[in-house]
Amino acid sequence: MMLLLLLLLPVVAAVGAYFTTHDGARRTVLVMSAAAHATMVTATWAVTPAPLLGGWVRLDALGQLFLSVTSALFLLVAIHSVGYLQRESRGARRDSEEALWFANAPEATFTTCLLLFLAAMTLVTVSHRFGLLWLAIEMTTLASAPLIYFHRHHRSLEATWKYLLVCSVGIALALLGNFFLAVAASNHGGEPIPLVLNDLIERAAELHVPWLKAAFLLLMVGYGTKMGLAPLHTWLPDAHSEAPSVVSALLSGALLNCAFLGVLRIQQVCEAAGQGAFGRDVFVDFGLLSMAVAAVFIVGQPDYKRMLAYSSVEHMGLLSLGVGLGGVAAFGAMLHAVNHSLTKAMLFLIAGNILAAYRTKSTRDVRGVLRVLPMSGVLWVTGFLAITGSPPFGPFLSELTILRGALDQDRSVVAFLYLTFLAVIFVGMATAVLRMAQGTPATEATNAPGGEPVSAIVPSAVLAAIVLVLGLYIPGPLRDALAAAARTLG
Amino acid sequence: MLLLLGATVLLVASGFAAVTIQQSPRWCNAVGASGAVAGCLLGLLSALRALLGASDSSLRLAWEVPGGAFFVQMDVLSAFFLFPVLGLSALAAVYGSEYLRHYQQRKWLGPPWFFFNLLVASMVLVVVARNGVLFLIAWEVMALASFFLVTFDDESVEVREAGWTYLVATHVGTAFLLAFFVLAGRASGSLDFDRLSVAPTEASLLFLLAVVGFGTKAGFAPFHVWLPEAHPAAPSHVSAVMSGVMLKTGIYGLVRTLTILASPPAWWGWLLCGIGLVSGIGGVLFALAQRDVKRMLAYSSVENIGIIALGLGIGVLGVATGVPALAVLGFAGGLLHVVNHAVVKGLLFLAAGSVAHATGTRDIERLGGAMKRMPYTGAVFLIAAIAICGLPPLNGFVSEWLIFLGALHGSISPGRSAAIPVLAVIGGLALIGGLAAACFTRAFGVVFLGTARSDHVTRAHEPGLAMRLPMLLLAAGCVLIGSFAPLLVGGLAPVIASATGLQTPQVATHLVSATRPLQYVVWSALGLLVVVALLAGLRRALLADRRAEVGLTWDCGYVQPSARMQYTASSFAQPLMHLFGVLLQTQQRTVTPAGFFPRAASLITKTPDVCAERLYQPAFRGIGRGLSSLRWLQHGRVHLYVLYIAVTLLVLLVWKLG
Amino acid sequence: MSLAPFVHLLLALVCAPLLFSVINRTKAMIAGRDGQVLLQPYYDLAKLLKKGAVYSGTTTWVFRAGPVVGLAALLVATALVPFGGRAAPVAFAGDLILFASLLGLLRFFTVIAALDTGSSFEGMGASREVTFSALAEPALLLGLAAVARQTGSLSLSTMYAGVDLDTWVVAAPVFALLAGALLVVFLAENARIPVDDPTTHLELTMIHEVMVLDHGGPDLAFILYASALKLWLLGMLLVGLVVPVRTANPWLDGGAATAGMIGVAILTGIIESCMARWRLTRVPQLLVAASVLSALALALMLR
Amino acid sequence: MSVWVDTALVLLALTSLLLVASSRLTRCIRIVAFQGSILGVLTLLVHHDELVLRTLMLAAAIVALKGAAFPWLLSRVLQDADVRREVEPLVGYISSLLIGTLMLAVSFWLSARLPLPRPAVSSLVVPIALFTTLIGLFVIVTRRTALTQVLAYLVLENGIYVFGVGLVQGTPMLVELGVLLDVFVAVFVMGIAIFHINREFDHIDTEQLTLLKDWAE
Repeated sequence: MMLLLLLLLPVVAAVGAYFTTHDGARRTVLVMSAAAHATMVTATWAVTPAPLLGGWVRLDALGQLFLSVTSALFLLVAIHSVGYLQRESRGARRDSEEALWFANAPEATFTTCLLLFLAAMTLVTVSHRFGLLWLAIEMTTLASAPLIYFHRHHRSLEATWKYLLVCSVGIALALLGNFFLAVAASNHGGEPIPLVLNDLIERAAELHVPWLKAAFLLLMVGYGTKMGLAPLHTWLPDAHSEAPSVVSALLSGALLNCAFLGVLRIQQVCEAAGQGAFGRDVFVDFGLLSMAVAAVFIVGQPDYKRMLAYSSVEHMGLLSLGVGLGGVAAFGAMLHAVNHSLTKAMLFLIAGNILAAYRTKSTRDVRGVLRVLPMSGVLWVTGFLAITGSPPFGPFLSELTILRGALDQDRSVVAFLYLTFLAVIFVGMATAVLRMAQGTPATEATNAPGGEPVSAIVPSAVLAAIVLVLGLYIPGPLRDALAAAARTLG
Repeated sequence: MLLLLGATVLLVASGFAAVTIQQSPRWCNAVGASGAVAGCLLGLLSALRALLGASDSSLRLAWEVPGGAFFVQMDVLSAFFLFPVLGLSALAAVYGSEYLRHYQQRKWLGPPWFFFNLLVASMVLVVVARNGVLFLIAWEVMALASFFLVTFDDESVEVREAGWTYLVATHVGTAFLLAFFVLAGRASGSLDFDRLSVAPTEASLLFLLAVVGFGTKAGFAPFHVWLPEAHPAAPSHVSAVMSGVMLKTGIYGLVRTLTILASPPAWWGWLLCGIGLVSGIGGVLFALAQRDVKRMLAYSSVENIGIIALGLGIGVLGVATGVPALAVLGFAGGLLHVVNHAVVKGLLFLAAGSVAHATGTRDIERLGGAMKRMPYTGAVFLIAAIAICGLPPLNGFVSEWLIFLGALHGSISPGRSAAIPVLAVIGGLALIGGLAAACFTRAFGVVFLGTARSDHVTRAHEPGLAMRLPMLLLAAGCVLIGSFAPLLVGGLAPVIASATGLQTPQVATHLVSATRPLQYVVWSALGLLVVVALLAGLRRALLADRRAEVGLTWDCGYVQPSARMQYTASSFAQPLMHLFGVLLQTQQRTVTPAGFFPRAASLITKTPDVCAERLYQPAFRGIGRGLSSLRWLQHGRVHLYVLYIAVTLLVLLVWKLG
Repeated sequence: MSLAPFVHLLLALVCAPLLFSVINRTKAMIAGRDGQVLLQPYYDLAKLLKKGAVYSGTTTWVFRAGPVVGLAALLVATALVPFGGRAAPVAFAGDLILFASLLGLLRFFTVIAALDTGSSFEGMGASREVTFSALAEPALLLGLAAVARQTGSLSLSTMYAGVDLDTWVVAAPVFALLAGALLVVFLAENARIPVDDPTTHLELTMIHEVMVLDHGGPDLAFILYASALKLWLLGMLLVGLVVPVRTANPWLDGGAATAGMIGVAILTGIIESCMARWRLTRVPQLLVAASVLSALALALMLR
Repeated sequence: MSVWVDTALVLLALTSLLLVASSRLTRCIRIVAFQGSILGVLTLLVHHDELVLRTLMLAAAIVALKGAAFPWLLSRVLQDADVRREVEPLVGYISSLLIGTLMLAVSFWLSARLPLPRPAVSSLVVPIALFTTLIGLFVIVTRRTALTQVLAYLVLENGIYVFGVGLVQGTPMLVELGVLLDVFVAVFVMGIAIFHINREFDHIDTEQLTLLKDWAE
């Protein structure tokens, strides 16, 4: 029942928002529904909701983890976006990069899609039927595409197109993967196993291994595209750099996780079928490759939103590496998924503030953020330190745990590459971020409209606080949830 | 233990308080400084109790982070390192309370105080932490806090670049420490120090990791490149703390590592001696080449870290070859030099700071004659200079003497494996001593003596009491440590025991072989002072009823000597620069006078750090170039992106299923 | 505690200046002149002590402190040096380091006193002084370390007590090398030819002399006396090595040492009269060579 | 019956090859439409034994969507976008054909590597399905206009669908319809996107959609 509510609430709200004409009312709807969603999600920690549709829709540890992160992020982003939408004046506006005029998409559409996006992501986290999972992930694509095209100019359009095409192809492959899985499930006569996670795990022994492997690879590539693993990440920097910062925050913080969840599900089946090692190798390969590619593009990256996007590629690689190493590292990966979502979302929100004040995305033209926007500047530096895994912030612990996982298994080469990539990326980001934060601003580039509105600071500050706390203390329930999630990955 | 934790909390709290009330600079200053001082005093109290009681008090709480446990312990080693850390920090805080006041028009004073107190607190935690995760967190907080202090003046490009260098260096060093702790904790699955278990096959690897990781912080050559950048950039009281004690946390880490990795092979000692020689000689030579006084001091820190490394190296050799005398004397010298360098270098940075702050320049070629304007600062600088050159009767001499004595013990010990490096140490230490004398006569002479080379000095004035008092106290410290050396060295016994793994009584017996001669040293030092007094009296008596005229400096008959005719610092150092040109790679630009009516001739020399120029910058450039050569991957053609997907899929299918 | 050790102390304090005139007489003799009277240095000192003083307006108390501290350092050092094989009044393990450092202290103060005048000549001299002494330091200490290893003890007194004929027979080559090294150190540290020419009158070529240009009266007297003592002490280190007379009879040993001291002075005179000052750029080679000699001696011992 | 199934499958393969070889956009659209209707027929043929309402509905839906709706939508876009009606491939027609045949071989090889756990209605299902999928990918990669890419995406979908229809029994109705719906929405959104692209750039040549990149030639 609760799950049904969780799923329906955003949809209803979306419909409502679409037909609301008054801005204030619409924004209230947005925040209210987000808050309601969040409260319900919190409630699920107290009472585990009953499954729906005969087990197609249920909430397990993994799903609950990702659902909670998504919901919390969405609430904060919603709050932030209220201020954002107020700042985004209607009608024709000047583009910051090229001298062209453009309009924004109608706010109603934006809000509606935002809420539908939430609904789709919720569905992803709770669906245990593979077909349903696929539907949900495809829906996230379709719901988020209009969000990326919020600023109606050709760059965002190009980004949207690439996003659509690349992700659709990936998702299509994932569909093929689902069919392969079905074939694998219809082994030697008898009644084919229904494609529901628990059934598959129970009767994993009966699965037909070659088809299972093929299915795994297809799903890996398919959902991996959505997740942003190199070399399938190509849509990611474009979309993140052109979308409004609130959307980028959601894409990086929530959407990528959902795709990751899709991959984890099939890995769970592989584990159950005794093919865990096969899957883990693929995970490790993708992980290292993603970190390497991210390093290539982060060093000397002239556009700070793209830099953050590539950092997301890096961290998706980290997650996949952690899962691939298994054991302690799997726990680390789960923890890191949480840490990365919170930190990256915060960074994108702050990037939005900086962009609003300086009207440029070039790291070379932004100077002295700490002077022009003190709060944002502090949060910007904090976020940078957190995302690069400096103590005392959460990512440090998770990255340390993943390293322990690597060395526990004597994968010294992996550990070496891992540390090297982290160091290179740190240098790259440090160069850009410090250059932006410190120094004295160039005179003309500092029109902070009304300084720093509260709604633009509070969400990021909250996120920063959470990340800091997670670096010093991991609450018991969370730890149990993480452990449970890691256990399902063997 | 709780007392110490209370001190830490107090430090952090006062830091926060300083930020919250930064609207009024006076109160911000007062709260920050007094909080720092109070915290340091509390901490010193508990350290003192630990050192006198010599009973390890520890505290172990469960901590809900993977691999982490809040496990802190105060043993003699920690207590020993806490003394310089807290003492110098307190004095620096007092100094800073006046020093920072001159920024209050331009800047918020909250952040510097917050980060300063955070820095002190994290150093305390580093020294007492007994769990890998806790240690690493404290370690990195220390690095970050000091980074933000270094970039306090972030308006200037140099400071920003210095900060960048520092941040990158320390972060890379930490990466090595990550590997170190994880490897050490792998067997037992716990990162608590008392459960780190080391397989003999891995010991050497771990040692190398530790040398790089901790050496980067301590400033071992060739990992020292951040040091001459960062220390001049920071405000002077921060430079004093960074150079005086923050580097020493690296030494502490190394010593702690040695206690964890028992039974070192001899080549560890050789390695440490080698590093010590390179750092020592290289450091002092580069110091000799600098024009920026604080940069010069930073390089001199590299030199002294090298001396400490020599001491530790001899000690490790002693442990490895089973010559207790060697081990005891080496560690005694090294550890005592940790304290001495903290006092002396702290004093030097404070003095240099007040000069720079009074004259507005750090370029020694523009200074001169400051003695007349700033007698106190000049006097303490002279004391510090004598001490840091390891000359009697001050503290610097004692520690270098100990290391020398250890080396001599090694040289007369029958074995050969110990003798060879030890003799290298003797020669190297002698050379370092001579060069250091050159370096600091130059610094003191050119800055404080002669006549002013620019009107920077003529405007100079002695700083206020809050800045003068710490300097005087530190100067007193130089004298006191020098005079009570036998007592102190005797007191080191438990510390050395914990560092070498020998038994305390055994250590004590061997220490006697150092303390008894030390008494002679002290007596002769006292005798020296008496003789000085007598001679001074004699001289006064002789000149009592005679004419003492004041004239011009003898100038070979030249009538009007001007300040610009004085010997410059560069020309003073030139012969040595020339001798060691191969190491220094000094770059020179000369415009020689030519023709019958020559234009203004000029000579510009500059000695950038060789490691930075020849090692790191090329490496970084290479990496950058290599990475950017792969950027075509993201060419923007969407259909090729789809091709990536297809190819990946096919490759995987063929590779994994084929 | 017998009075014997103080004999040498007294002897050094009294006879040190004599060495100057010995050297001068030797040079004069070789040059076919009959040089100054033997007591000339004492007359000079007395005269200087009677004089008043002229100070440059540039100088501070550092300038006045220079000679005092320097002389004090040397007086203390005198108490550390054995008389031939005879123990010094103050002897303890590692006193050789104290000895070297006391010389360092003297140098330190001479140099800063010179810099205090702000004269370019004195700066030049100071620069040369620190350069050469930095190179001489390793030679001295390595040499002494070699003696220490040979005799297996760490105090100047016991070390030199151990240098007797038997040891010579065993380690003749080692001691020969060391003697060479110590001789170079002796010449360099005392600003003698071929490193420095005390009798030159051209500031540009001086090292030690130019540093004390501005000192006069009692200060100069202190300085002269200090340099005389320095000559004696370093000479005694050399003598203790090359005159291995170690009998039970103190008078015999003492006599031998004194004779050796005079011999060293004469040798210096001979060197000075048959050599010219080297170009300053070549001096370092000489000093490095000395260090090499010491190191070589050590290598021979480690063999 | 399997004869008819085979014929349908072969027809499918042929249409794919035809698509690769054909130069005019309108023609391409028609081909894809034809392919869609074949798919509908195929659905019937496969489930011939239990010709229940469910199957009929599904087949009808497929024909309606893939055979009618999409082509109509796309030709609408084509009319609005006054682009040249040529495909302008990056790889020539002949070589495309050759590559196509190569892919046919590859897909047969792959299907040989994957022994079916239970016999399918036809041995051709897997190879043809894979082949169609590959062709879809190939066309996306080698054709320039956004329109052709959408068409190719449809072909890709068709291939996958063939696979599903041919092998997978007992897929719940909900899922199948959901899939269809999803594809529909996807194509619809893409159509809109193309419409916007055309309005912004006056062309739908994705070769020129390369402003966002990290590499300056």
